Amino acid sequence: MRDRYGKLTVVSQTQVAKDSYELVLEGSTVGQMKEPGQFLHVRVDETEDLLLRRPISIANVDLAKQQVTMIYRAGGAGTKRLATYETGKSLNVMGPLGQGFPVDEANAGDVALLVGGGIGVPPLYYLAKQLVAKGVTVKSVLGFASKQDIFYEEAFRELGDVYVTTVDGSHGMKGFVTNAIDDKQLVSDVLYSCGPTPMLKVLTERYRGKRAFISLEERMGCGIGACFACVCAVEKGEAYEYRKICTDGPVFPVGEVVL
Amino acid sequence: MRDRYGKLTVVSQTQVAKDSYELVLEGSTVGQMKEPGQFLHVRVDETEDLLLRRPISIANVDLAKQQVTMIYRAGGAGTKRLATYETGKSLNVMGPLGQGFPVDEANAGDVALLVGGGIGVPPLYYLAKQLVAKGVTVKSVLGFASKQDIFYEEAFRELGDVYVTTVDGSHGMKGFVTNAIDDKQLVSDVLYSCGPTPMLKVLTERYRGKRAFISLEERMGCGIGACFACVCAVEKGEAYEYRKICTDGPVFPVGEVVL
Amino acid sequence: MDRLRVDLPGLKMKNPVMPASGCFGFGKEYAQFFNLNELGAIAIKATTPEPRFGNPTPRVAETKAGMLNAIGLQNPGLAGVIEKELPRFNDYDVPILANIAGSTMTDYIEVAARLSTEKNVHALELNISCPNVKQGGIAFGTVPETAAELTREVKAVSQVPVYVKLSPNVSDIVAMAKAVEHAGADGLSMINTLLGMRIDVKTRQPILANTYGGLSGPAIKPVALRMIHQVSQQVDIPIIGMGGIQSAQDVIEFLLAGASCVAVGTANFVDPYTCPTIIDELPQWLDELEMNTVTEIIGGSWKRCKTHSLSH
Amino acid sequence: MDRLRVDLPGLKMKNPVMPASGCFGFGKEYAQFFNLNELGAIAIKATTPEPRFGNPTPRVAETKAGMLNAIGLQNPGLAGVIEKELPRFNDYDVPILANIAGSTMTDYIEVAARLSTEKNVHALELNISCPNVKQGGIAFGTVPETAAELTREVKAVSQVPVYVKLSPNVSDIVAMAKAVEHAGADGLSMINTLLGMRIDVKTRQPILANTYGGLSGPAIKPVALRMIHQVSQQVDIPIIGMGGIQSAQDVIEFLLAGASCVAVGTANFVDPYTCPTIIDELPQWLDELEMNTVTEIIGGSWKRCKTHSLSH
Ligand SMILES: Cc1cc2nc3c(=O)[nH]c(=O)nc-3n(C[C@H](O)[C@H](O)[C@H](O)COP(=O)(O)OP(=O)(O)OC[C@H]3O[C@@H](n4cnc5c(N)ncnc54)[C@H](O)[C@@H]3O)c2cc1C
Ligand SMILES: Cc1cc2nc3c(=O)[nH]c(=O)nc-3n(C[C@H](O)[C@H](O)[C@H](O)COP(=O)(O)OP(=O)(O)OC[C@H]3O[C@@H](n4cnc5c(N)ncnc54)[C@H](O)[C@@H]3O)c2cc1C
Ligand SMILES: Cc1cc2nc3c(=O)[nH]c(=O)nc-3n(C[C@H](O)[C@H](O)[C@H](O)COP(=O)(O)O)c2cc1C
Ligand SMILES: Cc1cc2nc3c(=O)[nH]c(=O)nc-3n(C[C@H](O)[C@H](O)[C@H](O)COP(=O)(O)O)c2cc1C
Ligand code: FES
Ligand code: FES
Repeated sequence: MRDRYGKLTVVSQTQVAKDSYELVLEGSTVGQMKEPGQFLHVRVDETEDLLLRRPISIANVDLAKQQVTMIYRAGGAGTKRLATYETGKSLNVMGPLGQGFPVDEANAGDVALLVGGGIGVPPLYYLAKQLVAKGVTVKSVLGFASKQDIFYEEAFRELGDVYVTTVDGSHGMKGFVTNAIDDKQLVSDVLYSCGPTPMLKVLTERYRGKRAFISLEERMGCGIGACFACVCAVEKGEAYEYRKICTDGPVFPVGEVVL
Repeated sequence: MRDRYGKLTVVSQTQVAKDSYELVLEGSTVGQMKEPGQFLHVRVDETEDLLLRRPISIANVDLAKQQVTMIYRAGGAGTKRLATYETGKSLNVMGPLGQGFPVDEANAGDVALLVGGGIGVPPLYYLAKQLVAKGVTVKSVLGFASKQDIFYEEAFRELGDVYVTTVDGSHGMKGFVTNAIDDKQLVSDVLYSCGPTPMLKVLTERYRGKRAFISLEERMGCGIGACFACVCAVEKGEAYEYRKICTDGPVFPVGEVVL
Repeated sequence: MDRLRVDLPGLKMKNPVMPASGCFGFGKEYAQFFNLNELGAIAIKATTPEPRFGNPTPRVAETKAGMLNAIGLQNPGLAGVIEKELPRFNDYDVPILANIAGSTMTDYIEVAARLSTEKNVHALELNISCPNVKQGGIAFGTVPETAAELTREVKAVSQVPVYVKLSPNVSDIVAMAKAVEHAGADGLSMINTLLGMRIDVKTRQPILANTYGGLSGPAIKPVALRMIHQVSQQVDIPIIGMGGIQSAQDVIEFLLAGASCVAVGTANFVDPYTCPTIIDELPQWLDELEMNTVTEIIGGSWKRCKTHSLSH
Repeated sequence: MDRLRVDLPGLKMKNPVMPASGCFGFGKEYAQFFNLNELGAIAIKATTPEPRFGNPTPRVAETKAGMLNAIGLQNPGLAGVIEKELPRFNDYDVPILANIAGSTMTDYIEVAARLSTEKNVHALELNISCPNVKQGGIAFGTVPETAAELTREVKAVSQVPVYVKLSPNVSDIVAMAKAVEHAGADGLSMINTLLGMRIDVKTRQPILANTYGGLSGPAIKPVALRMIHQVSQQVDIPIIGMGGIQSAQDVIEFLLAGASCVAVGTANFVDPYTCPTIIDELPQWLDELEMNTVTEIIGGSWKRCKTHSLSH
């Protein structure tokens, strides 16, 4: 893990939607960031004011430039602090951590459906790039609350069909991602998803037993499996069986763990 | 007090000695900073990491430019934080606070002896300027630990005779300020002093009953007289009699309070 | 601004925010910054029968997100407070909560009897929990029976409602709260400071001359919230909540935990405008929470259904 | 590096720094970052007789300069620890302090009897103070007589020295410490977490699924120092000090307060290299303090004269 811990330098910080920022960082640990769906555990504050690290997904990587992109919503105290980091500042980052989306599960020629909700959209971008690179057809369904929350629509469109939904109908289709899947009758060989738990629950019911993978969120302490903050129960396991989202996840096959 | 509270902007931050910095700030509250020996209560951290304000003396003021200078030693966590403030940043400052050195007590033609020890030297500079402006002859005795700790020697020299002492003899006379006073047989009509308590104790014994004024230090909470953190006892007063260093001081006539 | 109003025994508050005892002197210092009438109430510094000098200095030390204090109840004494401090409030229209302390039960009774007859005193706050006073204080604060007895004695002589300020340095805060409620307390103030210390690694000695001091500020907020949450579900008297409050959002958290109003201590030192700023921001918070009045929020983290008025 | 050595019952430590129980799992995660042999000792996660799932999530929340946790003693159970976790330490030369917990006295005795016979267990740490376990734990932790009885029973079956981990959520920490010392404890660990809570103002509900959780991190350091300062002057057994330690300077403060060695908890999450960094920096601190060995510092804030070895 020594090669997954260190300082990264801020290359750019760009607001990409209301309260949402794209942060590009550069440094040697980026060399390890090959798997989409993994996350970084970010120290947002060098003092003890905000003590805990924040888990943020890898949204994109440029291995040649040793640059990684995160997209995050500045909602609470820590992400708001993160939004103040300017070009040139250095940021203490642990990662890549966890098990990402299994790119292997999609074969060249397969259709992969990527379903993202809000701030669950970012990790799907790096995934889409890798899938397209190996000849998988990517269709993306991206759900946001409102027009002002949308980011990366064009970026995804360069990689395949994109269906955007907004809860208030201010852009794209009005409704939820599942409405778009139904409406457009989107069929696929494999599903990858990240987003709010209610969305993942619906997808779990629909895709149970299929090739389908979801990425979960939970509040974390250590981020590396030592503190047991982030566990979830195993579906149909013994009462004490569990998975750690930080090390066994955040991506799990649909149906493996209890949502 | 509304006119003594607000944001000041950093004009410059300059290292003037080992661990010592000169910080120039600009803003409208500087208009109130007319009395030498008063202090500013500085919020060194906008977060809650370092909660308490730091009291720092006014070292110089340019009323025309609305600029105030502080000189401080970056010793602990807060002053080290302060040393990271760069030009253009704004700093939350309360002040001027407290009762400064009584310039009135020296008349044109008088000789005023200014005795400063270490980080007690800064407030004497603004005092020296005001005294010289009204025709008082200023002699300054400035004591430091070592050569590398000395600052503002030349600045004082422009205002009158200067005698520097260092404990290790690396510059000026070896020894303490009192050694210089004895050696040079410095006589004066009025004494003003600021520095470590042992030094002030010796001066108190020597100048008791004379026109002599000393500036005290104590850990503070509120800085405005509300919390009773900074009290000292009154010499020969009732057991419960006290003075607050933040509002009744920091400057007191020699012999008024117990050191 | 009736949305912010909170009516508590003796304290008809325009809004739920008061400065905490010991952190606001007797008001005159902060009156230089803003009009004290903006406040919901004012808790003034502890009064003891005789003038007290308090502890030797240093009396404060900084800790992460907090501070320690060991002032030692310095105050001008009962006569001094009545003659010099209380008359200042003649010009204001803001309820005063007079904090009282002492070394013996007789001390408390003496101060309570006299101070509660003052027209500028609307309620008493029994400081049974000051961790910085060597004798007295601490014992009252950690033994339910003694606290109850003190409450009963003070209630017997007081002309105004009595709030008991609880110490957090106890194994069972609910037992303490119930004991003083049973003894007739009209309300509770919680929490006082946690007992702590710092050591100067250079001198190798405690930073505070008193060795130990009371920990206050954001560091103790989670402990305060927990205790208020526990106690408010078990008593029928209102709670003045405090411990690390810095912002309007903190106030909401305390009200949700079960406090009926709040006191702001340490934050005044960081920003003298903390109280008025919070008061200004509260209506906006009510809007965001889709609440009409402050009283609807009280206990919202544990109440089943919204209550429309404060029953106690 | 003999300057850093500390010899405590069962724990021959190369240096006075160990990770705290529950904050380091069973070591394997941090072994990815540095060689565990660098540590003075390792306190492993609490073991209960049966595997436990623990509390529902969210299990952690952030507070100013601190965090709350309500893990709920999740662990693989006695058999799991013995079969899967302990053998990993075969490859290391570092003493293991095995934290044990349970809901009943029988639980503790069962785990103590069995775990203390394992070659990779050098001492036991009785967690009588976990604030997150609804039944059991807390009662042991706040009543001196019960804590003493538990200590006695565990001592009777344990093959290795027994440290009792005290809860800070008590009125009289000295009484607790003396009770367990009298009952035969070989050492004390202090402090465990303070019971606290946070409320999410948007959902109006407690952030932790368990409502309350244990407060750890820099916020609690002053409380830990105070308790260690009080207790170390009153007992003759060594104290493993913990609560908010982040740096070598913090370690010095704890040793001066009276701890014989320290444990680092929450700081591991902030910086996984906290322990080795502190260990690296300690010799420099000894130089600055003009001290030869770590043991000279112990209790330095209250001892009259320098002691050259640890008498207890
Ligand atoms: C594996 C993983 C990947 C994530 N990827 C992204 C991403 O790419 N972009 C993005 O915007 N967000 C992402 N999140 C959510 C992100 O971690 C939270 O939004 C963030 O931690 C909130 O911090 P804050 O400072 O805004 O809030 P605060 O309320 O100040 O946070 C307080 C504490 O709670 C934790 N916390 C609060 N909300 C969440 C949450 N929803 N999930 C986990 N921890 C939380 C914080 O980490 C912190 O420890 C991801 C979460 C996980 C677990
Ligand atoms: C009226 C007055 C004027 C002062 N003027 C100057 C000046 O011009 N230049 C200068 O360098 N210093 C001055 N000092 C001392 C200065 O306040 C302290 O050096 C500074 O507060 C230390 O803060 P820190 O962050 O370095 O230390 P920390 O140890 O992090 O401070 C922790 C807490 O202790 C307080 N504290 C620590 N040491 C002192 C001290 N010696 N005096 C008062 N409070 C202390 C801090 O204010 C803070 O609240 C003055 C003090 C007073 C009372
Ligand atoms: C400097 C200082 C002095 C205090 N003096 C008193 C006092 O005289 N009486 C009292 O009941 N509480 C006193 N307190 C406790 C506060 O009223 C309050 O309960 C505590 O500080 C927690 O609130 P805070 O975190 O907002 O400061 C004092 C606190 C501080 C910081
Ligand atoms: C996530 C977490 C889990 C913990 N689990 C245990 C435990 O299983 N047994 C125990 O005795 N203490 C446990 N503790 C308490 C720590 O060992 C330590 O006493 C406390 O956190 C104070 O130290 P710190 O401030 O350095 O974290 C836990 C603490 C945390 C933060
Ligand atoms: S965050 Fe610590 S185990 Fe997952
Ligand atoms: S610092 Fe508060 S009274 Fe002086």
